[in-house]
Amino acid sequence: MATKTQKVDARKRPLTDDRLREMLHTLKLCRYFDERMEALYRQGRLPGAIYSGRGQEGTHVGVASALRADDSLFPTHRDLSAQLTKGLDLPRVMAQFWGRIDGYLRGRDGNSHIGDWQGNRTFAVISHLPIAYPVAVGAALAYKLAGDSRVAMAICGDGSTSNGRWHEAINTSAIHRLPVVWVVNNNQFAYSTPNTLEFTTPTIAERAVAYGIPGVRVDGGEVLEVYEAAREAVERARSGGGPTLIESVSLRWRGHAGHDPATYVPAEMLEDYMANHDPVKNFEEYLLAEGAVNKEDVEAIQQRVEAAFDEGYEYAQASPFPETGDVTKGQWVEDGYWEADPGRGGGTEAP
Amino acid sequence: MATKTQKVDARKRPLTDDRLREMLHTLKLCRYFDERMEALYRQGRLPGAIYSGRGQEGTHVGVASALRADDSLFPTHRDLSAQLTKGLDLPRVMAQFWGRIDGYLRGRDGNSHIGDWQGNRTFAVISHLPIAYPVAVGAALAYKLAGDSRVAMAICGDGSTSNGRWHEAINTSAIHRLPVVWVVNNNQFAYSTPNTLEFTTPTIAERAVAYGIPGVRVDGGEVLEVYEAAREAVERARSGGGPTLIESVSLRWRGHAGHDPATYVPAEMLEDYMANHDPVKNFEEYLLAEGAVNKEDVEAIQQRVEAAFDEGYEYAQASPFPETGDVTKGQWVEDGYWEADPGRGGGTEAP
Amino acid sequence: MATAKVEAGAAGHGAEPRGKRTDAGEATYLIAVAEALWEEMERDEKVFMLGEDIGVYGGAFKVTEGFIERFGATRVMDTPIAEETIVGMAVGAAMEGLRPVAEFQYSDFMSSGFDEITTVLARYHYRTGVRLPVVLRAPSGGMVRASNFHSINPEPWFAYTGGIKIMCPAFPSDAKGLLKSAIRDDNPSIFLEHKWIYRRIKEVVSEDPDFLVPIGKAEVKRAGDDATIVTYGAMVHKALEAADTLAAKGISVEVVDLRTVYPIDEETVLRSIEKTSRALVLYESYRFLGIGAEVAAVIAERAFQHLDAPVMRLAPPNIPVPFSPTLEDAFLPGVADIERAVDELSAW
Amino acid sequence: MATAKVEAGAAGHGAEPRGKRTDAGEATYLIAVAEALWEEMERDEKVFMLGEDIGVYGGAFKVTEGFIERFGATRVMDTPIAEETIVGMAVGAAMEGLRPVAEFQYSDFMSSGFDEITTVLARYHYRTGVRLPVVLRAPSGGMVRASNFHSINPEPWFAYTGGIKIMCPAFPSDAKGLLKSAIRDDNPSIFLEHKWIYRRIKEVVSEDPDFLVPIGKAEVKRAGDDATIVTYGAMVHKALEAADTLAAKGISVEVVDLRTVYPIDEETVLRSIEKTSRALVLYESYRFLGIGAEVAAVIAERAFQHLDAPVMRLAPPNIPVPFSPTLEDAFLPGVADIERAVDELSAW
Ligand SMILES: Cc1ncc(C[n+]2csc(CCOP(=O)(O)OP(=O)(O)O)c2C)c(N)n1
Ligand SMILES: Cc1ncc(C[n+]2csc(CCOP(=O)(O)OP(=O)(O)O)c2C)c(N)n1
Ligand SMILES: [Mg+2]
Ligand SMILES: [Mg+2]
Repeated sequence: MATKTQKVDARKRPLTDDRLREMLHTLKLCRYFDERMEALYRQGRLPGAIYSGRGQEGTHVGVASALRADDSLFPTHRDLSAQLTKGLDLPRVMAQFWGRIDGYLRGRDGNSHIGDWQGNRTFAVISHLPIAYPVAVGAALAYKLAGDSRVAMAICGDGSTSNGRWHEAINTSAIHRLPVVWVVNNNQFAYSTPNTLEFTTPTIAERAVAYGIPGVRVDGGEVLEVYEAAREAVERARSGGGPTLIESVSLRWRGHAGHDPATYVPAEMLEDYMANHDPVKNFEEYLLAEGAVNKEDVEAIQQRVEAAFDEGYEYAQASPFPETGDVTKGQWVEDGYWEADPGRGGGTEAP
Repeated sequence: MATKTQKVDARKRPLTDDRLREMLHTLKLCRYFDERMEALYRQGRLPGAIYSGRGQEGTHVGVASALRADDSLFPTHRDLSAQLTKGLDLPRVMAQFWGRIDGYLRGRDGNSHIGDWQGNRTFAVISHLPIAYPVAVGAALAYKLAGDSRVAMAICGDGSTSNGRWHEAINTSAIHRLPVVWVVNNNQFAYSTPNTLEFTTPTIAERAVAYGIPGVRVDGGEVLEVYEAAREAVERARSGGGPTLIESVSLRWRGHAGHDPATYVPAEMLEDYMANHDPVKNFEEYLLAEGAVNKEDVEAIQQRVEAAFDEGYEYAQASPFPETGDVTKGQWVEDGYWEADPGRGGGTEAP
Repeated sequence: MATAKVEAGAAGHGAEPRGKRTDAGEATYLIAVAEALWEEMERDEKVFMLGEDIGVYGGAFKVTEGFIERFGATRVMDTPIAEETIVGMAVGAAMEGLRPVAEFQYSDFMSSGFDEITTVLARYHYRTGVRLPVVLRAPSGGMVRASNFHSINPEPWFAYTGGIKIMCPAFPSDAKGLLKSAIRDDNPSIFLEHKWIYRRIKEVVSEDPDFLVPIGKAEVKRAGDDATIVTYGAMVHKALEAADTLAAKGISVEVVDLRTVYPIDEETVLRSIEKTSRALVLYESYRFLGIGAEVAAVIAERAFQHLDAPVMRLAPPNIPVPFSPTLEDAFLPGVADIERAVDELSAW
Repeated sequence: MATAKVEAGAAGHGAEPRGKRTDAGEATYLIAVAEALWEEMERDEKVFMLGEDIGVYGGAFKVTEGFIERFGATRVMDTPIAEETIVGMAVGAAMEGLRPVAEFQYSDFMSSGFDEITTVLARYHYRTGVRLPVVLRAPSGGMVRASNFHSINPEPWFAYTGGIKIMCPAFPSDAKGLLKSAIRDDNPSIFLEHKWIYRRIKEVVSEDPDFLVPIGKAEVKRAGDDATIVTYGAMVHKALEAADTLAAKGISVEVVDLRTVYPIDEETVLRSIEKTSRALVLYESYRFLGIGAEVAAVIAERAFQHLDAPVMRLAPPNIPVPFSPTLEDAFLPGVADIERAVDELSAW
């Protein structure tokens, strides 16, 4: 089985112009959301933490675009852009950041620890890394047992590959040839820890050899290259070909979380990636050159994105906090909390 | 780095005849001990469980013979033969099986959950698999920090390779090029589970690629082949060359534990291994052919072994049970239990 | 305590087959558990099992013997030795509508899957409203000379965590009825099967396919007036044994079997204390923060005005379960210890 | 409860440097912890540290800022994200005579290293007599709007397990003195640093390189006659705050700070109850089987004849720590709740 890392030719299978434009819109939405939320965080106007995915949108949008609505996605704290691509609703996402009742998790969890299983089939992020990998194996097992064509996709970071769960999940999925796609968002740092202190191989993709599955390494700065690799992997999974490991390489432009200045990232490295591997800029330029969009389209997309953010912000601020009386509800299914509409009397004033 | 599985030429570096004869003695001791203990278990004369290592003595004796007295060994429940090779005292081992105060663990643990850290530098076996692998990383780290030439060696089974700790430990040791040798005793079954349900690669040795370390696969039926691979790996570790993964292939002749008839092992497979891959028989025949021993030597060795067992058995039966009053002692260092001689008033009658 | 034969059989499970009901319809605890699994697998095709060596081998204790022949390898799945992933798989399958029953070979190895249990399984419904009808089964407890890696009582770890219902039945009927309830429950549960009871205790067990025992309800296994022993699991049998001898001495002991240890049935416990005014909390989990610590705290808080004596506790120390028979016997509360404790209580 | 600024800074640790003592010699809890580590690293070259991002970055909370420059990368080791292996490495290094201090980025991730902690570290000395002078450090607790994956109180999991000493200091001096004692102790310990206290509480802390606080000893932080609040960690500060207002109402409250939660100092607790005859056990770990359950059980068993009221408990429910400020405030015991509870106690 070919497990050498292969360069994917994204041009081979071009998408319709509509899909390409939608992809550009998603990329710009994720970028703008990330920038504005950081600004609000710096102003002390955003509670909790933020984990910027800036510079990695090519990975997130590329892999998630290859999924069907009924496929499942198991992301990490870093992968909000992938969840937005999968279809999460911006206003409800923002309501979650502000701890409001209209957030997907009714204020019970915050920031990018979000998910919309009932709707968009995304797993509500758990901090512990990469704890969703084994869960994705179970979802894939359910698809196989049901004999349907759904696929599970899980994402984790480069640092998470040194955790035992990463090995267990991939190994188990390979043994049973389950319909799952394993994505590693190699943004070259785990908090402050560089790849060289996480693993010894030149690439993560080549570790697929240890599981007898295909491994692909792609440039996270090129969304179509990522998409094409993901599409192939998803197709393989759907058709009973088993799991694939995809390593998508980028750089984490910002700190690990909002508080982290990330002085440990070499300045030249950062400059190079921002200048030459910006997935949003690269894709926009590509579409302009291909004539798939013109300057006006891009302008319109940008305006649509900014309007959506402002609307989401207003929605979040107007959404009430959860009612304190509900705090213990929802522990057991039988208390009915999650079946009924929650109380909306919590007010909008932070205590 | 050469990570392909390589056939080791055992003849390259022959040992002195004395070492060879000692090796034969150890092999025969381990085999005889295993057979006699099973017989006692079947007669209901042995408390607790037994985990037979029969058929795998080539692996156990081969790898442990490559260690110095001050090197450390981290075995599993299956690897008592490796601990005996490292130097454990048969009578005290048997006292442990019968729960007596003169066992290495003063009756606090039983059967092959044994170890003699203070003396022979072997880790007291813990059931959870492969939980000693990460501990071996720590010992190797200590050797590196101390700048001395000691080496840690850990053993686990084929099934244990599917556990996350296996991956974490090897990966971490590779990142820091620690002086450790990773041995996998591939006896082709994990309890009733065959290799095909544990991993997907043709061999375990080739998974070393994922850690950028050498991987070697040897025939556990040929003790000198195993020894030579282990010797090379130990030398590499001592000289700063980092970890090596050794897969030694044999078959578990008996059930997982004393109670298990192992009907799931194909009869032909078992016959083939017992006939053609018996490490004790093969080595004896080799030494006879080489003229390193003659029939009388072999007879003498066998008598020495049987006498040692009987002596150990008597010693164990004569050793008292721990005193009930000591049950809570030894929880904290300051209670002094482990510094003083334990009470010997527990009697030899099982309650 | 355990006999010499049992010592030899300590980890000597699995040699003998599971066995059958007697002609009188009596089933061992082991058979009762197997019947619950079999009936629920028959009733609902969404129920499936996964674990180590549960298929071809039939499980370390032979609970699932014969299941793979009837239900096939996809519904009786042999997994690698990867507990974190076994639990994760159960969660993921449950998220997609299946009802997984995962077996741990011993409850000792639940610590190897601890993070997926406590971080994912226990919290996901509260956080998201997604239902996780997962059952984690495991043989637990000591008294079989199996030493500290095969004798643990893990229930307090998970009771503290919250979010998972935990059952520790002492009788075959409770085992069957509670396990069937757990499989039908939409919440996660941990079902601990005491390995000392497996082949020792038998009774006539209902064959009604809808025979259920309610989760979260304790039961008075023996009525009495002078003192209450609140206990669960194998210790229930020690308590009943002690109650007999104490009765001979004229002390009438009530034995309350919690059956479910999280959440606990405070009302049944309190009703008994109100009657007897004396409480001994007996448990095999460790003394410090074992299940009985919570029970004692609840009694102290809610039955204060009814108590004529301190709430006493009898449980093993927080140390590894020792192997040597002399040590394990000293470690575990025995019938004589229970009688002594009740005598002390009665002296107040 | 926490202020808006703190909310923004919830996981907003690490931005600011650790800081310095004031000219008056006051040190924050954070500085006190760092001083303890620094002094012990200076004193004994066998002491070394390992953990995620503790080197170049100086740790998620900047506790080890500047250490790698002074002690080098071999004694301040950045590890992969592999908690089982971090603990295993600490054990192996300790077996070879080193004195490892391992940092968990948050105590929440101790569940990811649970098996090596509870199966190896906690049991090895009892089984073999081999000393394991290992310290596991971790920032723990809530009140900082960090949600359920960054707010856990794991101490009951490990207290139940036994074999490991567990400290949860509330003040800078106790933090420094206990951590130095833990590093010098030949037994394993878990040292939990409450992240709400880190930068909030400062006091003058001894600079004596041999300043030690004894492990296993509680301390009366405020003397009183009418009722005793037994507590630890961040709740000590809530209790002291409540004690002030209650004093104004004429109720004199004694506050006992356990400081070490395993083993616990029963004598100091009992001495206080004998004086006040009323006990409120206040704790941030979950109500069911949190540390306070054991404390309440001990009081009920050993101080029965001194009690004029039931042993009351005040603690959060056993659910994931919720993110939304309204929910987290409702979840945690607040000063008002404490006052109400003491009023109730006094009414008896
Ligand atoms: C088991 C576990 N240990 C520690 C942490 C703390 N932590 C949060 S993110 C992070 C770095 C993750 O790096 P990587 O996997 O590369 O993902 P990235 O954040 O770079 O996307 C760490 C150590 C965690 N979340 N889980
Ligand atoms: C974490 C863990 N899970 C389950 C078990 C139960 N168990 C004991 S031995 C064994 C099989 C081990 O197979 P392998 O690793 O190949 O070693 P072998 O016994 O064949 O030498 C299992 C599943 C265990 N010891 N540890
Ligand atoms: Mg990363
Ligand atoms: Mg094996």
